[in-house]
Amino acid sequence: MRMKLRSALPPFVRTEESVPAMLGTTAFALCALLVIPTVRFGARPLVMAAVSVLTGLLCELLFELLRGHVPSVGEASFAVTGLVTAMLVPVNAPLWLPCAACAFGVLTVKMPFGGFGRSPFNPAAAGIAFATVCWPKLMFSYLDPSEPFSLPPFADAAVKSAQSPAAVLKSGLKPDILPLDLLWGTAAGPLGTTAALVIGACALLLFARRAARWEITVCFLGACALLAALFPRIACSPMTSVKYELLTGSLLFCSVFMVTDPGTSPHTFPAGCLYGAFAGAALMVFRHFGAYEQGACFAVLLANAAAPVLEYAAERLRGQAPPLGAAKQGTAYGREGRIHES
Amino acid sequence: MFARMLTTALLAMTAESLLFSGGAGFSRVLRAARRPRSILPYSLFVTLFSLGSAGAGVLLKPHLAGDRGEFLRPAAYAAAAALMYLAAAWLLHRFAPAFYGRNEGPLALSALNTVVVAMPWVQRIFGFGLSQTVGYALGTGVSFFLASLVLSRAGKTCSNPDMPEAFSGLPAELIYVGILSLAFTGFTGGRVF
Amino acid sequence: MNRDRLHLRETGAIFRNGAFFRNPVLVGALGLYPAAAGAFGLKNAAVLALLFALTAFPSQILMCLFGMFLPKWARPAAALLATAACFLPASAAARALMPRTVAGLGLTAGLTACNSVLYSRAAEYAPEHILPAVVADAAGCSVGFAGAVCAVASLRELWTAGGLFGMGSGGAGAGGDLPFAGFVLMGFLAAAVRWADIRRSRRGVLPPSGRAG
Amino acid sequence: MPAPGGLPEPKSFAPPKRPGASEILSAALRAGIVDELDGAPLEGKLRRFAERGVGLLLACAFDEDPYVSGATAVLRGSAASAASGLRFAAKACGAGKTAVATLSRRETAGFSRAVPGTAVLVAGNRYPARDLLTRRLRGSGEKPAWVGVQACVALAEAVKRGRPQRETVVTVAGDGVRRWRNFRVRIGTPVGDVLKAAEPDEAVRLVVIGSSVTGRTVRDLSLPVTAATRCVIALRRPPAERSFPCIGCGRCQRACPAGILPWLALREMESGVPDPARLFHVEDCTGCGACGIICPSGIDLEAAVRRAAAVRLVASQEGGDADETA
Repeated sequence: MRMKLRSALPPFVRTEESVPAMLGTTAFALCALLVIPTVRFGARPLVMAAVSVLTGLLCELLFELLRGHVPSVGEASFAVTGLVTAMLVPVNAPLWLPCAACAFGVLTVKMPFGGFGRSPFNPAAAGIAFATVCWPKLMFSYLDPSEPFSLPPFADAAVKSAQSPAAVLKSGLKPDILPLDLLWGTAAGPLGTTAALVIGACALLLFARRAARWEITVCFLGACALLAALFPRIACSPMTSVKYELLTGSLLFCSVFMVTDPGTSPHTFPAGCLYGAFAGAALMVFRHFGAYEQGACFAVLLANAAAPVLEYAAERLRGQAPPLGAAKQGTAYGREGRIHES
Repeated sequence: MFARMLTTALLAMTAESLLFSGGAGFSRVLRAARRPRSILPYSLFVTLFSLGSAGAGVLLKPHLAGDRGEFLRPAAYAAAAALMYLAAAWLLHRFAPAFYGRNEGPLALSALNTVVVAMPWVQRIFGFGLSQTVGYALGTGVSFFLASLVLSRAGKTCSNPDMPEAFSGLPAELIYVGILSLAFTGFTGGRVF
Repeated sequence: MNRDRLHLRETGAIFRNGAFFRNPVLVGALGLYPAAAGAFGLKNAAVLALLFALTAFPSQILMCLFGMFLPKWARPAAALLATAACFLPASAAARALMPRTVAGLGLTAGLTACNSVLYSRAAEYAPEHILPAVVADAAGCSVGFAGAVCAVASLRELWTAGGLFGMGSGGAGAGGDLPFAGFVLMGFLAAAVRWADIRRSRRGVLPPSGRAG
Repeated sequence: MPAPGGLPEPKSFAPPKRPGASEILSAALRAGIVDELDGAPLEGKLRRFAERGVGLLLACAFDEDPYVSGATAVLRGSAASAASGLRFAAKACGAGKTAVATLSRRETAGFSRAVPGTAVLVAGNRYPARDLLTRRLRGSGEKPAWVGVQACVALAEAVKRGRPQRETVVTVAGDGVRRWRNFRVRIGTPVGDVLKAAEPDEAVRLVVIGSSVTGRTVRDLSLPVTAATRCVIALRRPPAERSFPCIGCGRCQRACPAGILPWLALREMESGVPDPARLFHVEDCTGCGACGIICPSGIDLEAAVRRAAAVRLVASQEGGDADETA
């Protein structure tokens, strides 16, 4: 037997599912969201998603090159970032807008912190927030869905723009569309966030494949619904307010695809519940007092920043973590820890 | 009375968080975040000194009107803070030397900090009553505490083995703060407080 | 003569450290507020740098000469008073030079009176060191502060206005004048400084001047 | 499988007339029985059990790690002697109850048909089945202890007929061999011969013995098979070396049989200044390696937990000293 044997470390069996597989599930769900816009507007949504994903890939490779590493695709999280970014811009926005947002997210938020799983903020959320702050007009001028319109896939088109229901709510008026009609994705809004039913189906898929955690989404929506019922923005019954608030804007989309991002959300169950509720409350606060019609990305960023503190708070509630003052002991034993690590 | 105090506290907290996101007194917040133990005394000092400096601002305001006042105001506030610090440090140094020895740095820096934070605030609020002053001080302390808490937890993610060596530590923290202030920009929409 | 040359070499090292390798803003994380909130145009940055330099030299020298006579617990107050006092002529000069920019800066200009770089140097560094070192350090800090602030400001102005010194016409987008842009840019500049510092230590010239705090 | 020449034939001895505890122990000693679960001599193990006091003695008649099926085959082949050997072992260590833990209900049914009247437990095939079952039993107030089923069979042979342990069942598997099967192998046979009997192909790069999860690789195929060599696994290539940062999916936490939060231990250790108070029960890690298998990022979580346990130990010692001094 001429076998060149090598040695390796256990374990010698591994689970089939890997990080790329989980991200692939998410990316698949996001692509499912592209169907309805493609049917309605032609190939432009596909082009938008493609260019934004491509930008993410190029930015990642560029950063790796500057870092002196061999550029590698890694776990391909840029695909999810790019797709989410593309979903949150209007379909009639210029093509460079999602690219700029995705580039900001990858270059500023993701790579400097060491990539997916290390970055404390959701890159897509940061990119969209950046685009919102820099080009608010472009971000909030939506194509009027009333007349059928087929956009050119590449060129920028001058279109008749309409106010989205979220903007109408922000201005304190009642949208002229029934809440149930918001389910089918025919209202004006960001590219991938209007079809509530499809988003729900994607949510079920993600929860079933354990690519997202249900408790975060549930607590997020619960907090939003509660606040919407208690403090309606428009003069209507609490139920109507809840319907409008949950179905307008990018709330549902963020509750499924951005808040549940495993890299930036707390790991334990109670902390996840706290985190979801916090994010939902922050979102409603942004809707009431915020400056822009879409506050979801800012709320996600705030929640990401609060996540470690919430985790710590959850531990304190269960009486596991030491009080704040005891941090010194940790450093004292920390030297031992370094010895054991080295 | 108490309600007004609380409302002012809330107002101050939001304003402070915007200010921190805008960078005011940020060096001090970072300092506090580096050593989690010092967060509590730090916030305490900040509260007390804010109380003092707000009072000073109320007292000095009428004398510092007009262009000359505009010119003199920063120096006047700084001087007031310096005097307050002098008093506090002397008292502590005299009567509680151990406590003073433990919290020397925070004391001085928080005195400095309150000037930075107080000035814009006092500029805008006219006619501070006592309750509002107290509320403002409480709000400042609480928001300082929250900001330091968030940043102290953020420190762990800002230096990890996977990130580029050049970014670990302060650069990553600066970017972190930048994104945080971007999030707060969602409230103000392009205007700094 | 020989000793003087030695002094010069030391002061050169101190100056380099203050200006670059231990840049008060980018490595020391001090005086972040003006850099983040004020420096969104090259004019503002120039005014800030001018104010800083004009306040730095007299206050540092003052504290260097008289600081050691004070007890330790009183020094911070003295430093604060010194900077506040030295700030007045500086702001007068700045107002004489570019009145409109100073007025536009408003608050941020005034806060130079209690800039934490000046304060910490005046309270901790100046009283402990000899005059040439203190002067060199003040110069280094001024240059370092000016460099950081101007770099951040010019990048932001290029983003918002597309040109420098207010000559731009229409930049890439809004938002460059917001604090977050300042912080993010400072983060990248700090990373650049750290990178250079690491390179230097790799070449074995000096141990890296370490992280701040 | 035929034994290679040159292996000395161990000589048998007179079986004890009345098998009492001491006779069983001496028989186990003379037969040189080694438990395949941990490679420890059975006699010493039973003595330790007797000192510790064991309520329920379990015969491990299933293979928790993938690729391996030897114990199940043994149970099917010689159920009766396994049961009697378990009874002997229980008598030797004074365990009140005995039970045979099997892989599935089918195995249980077959076993009860062969040997009626023996308590049987179903362990299931979710790794790590043994630790999970132990935890469940402890939860229900039992004091369980494990012996391997092959050791039971060998013990029965030794006590009844005075035969020494001379054979063991080895599973040969992996993508590098054509015929996956269990061989009854003379102890001492070179690993290479066992592998050859299963017709390996040239592309084999990795030969693992002991276990597919916690085993070790061998490069020298002339190593002898021992009683603890439960399997010989030939792989074409090492397991994929993916390593990404932890993304916090929480799978390790669900997989851990000891209720540890491996991701938290990893993060605390990476932070350089681990806080012992946040390393929740890392000290009861059983070393099963389930967290490392399940981790989608391919992180060696077991090592992190081990380091964390060391830190925790030091911390508790220092804390104890502090209490003494205070």
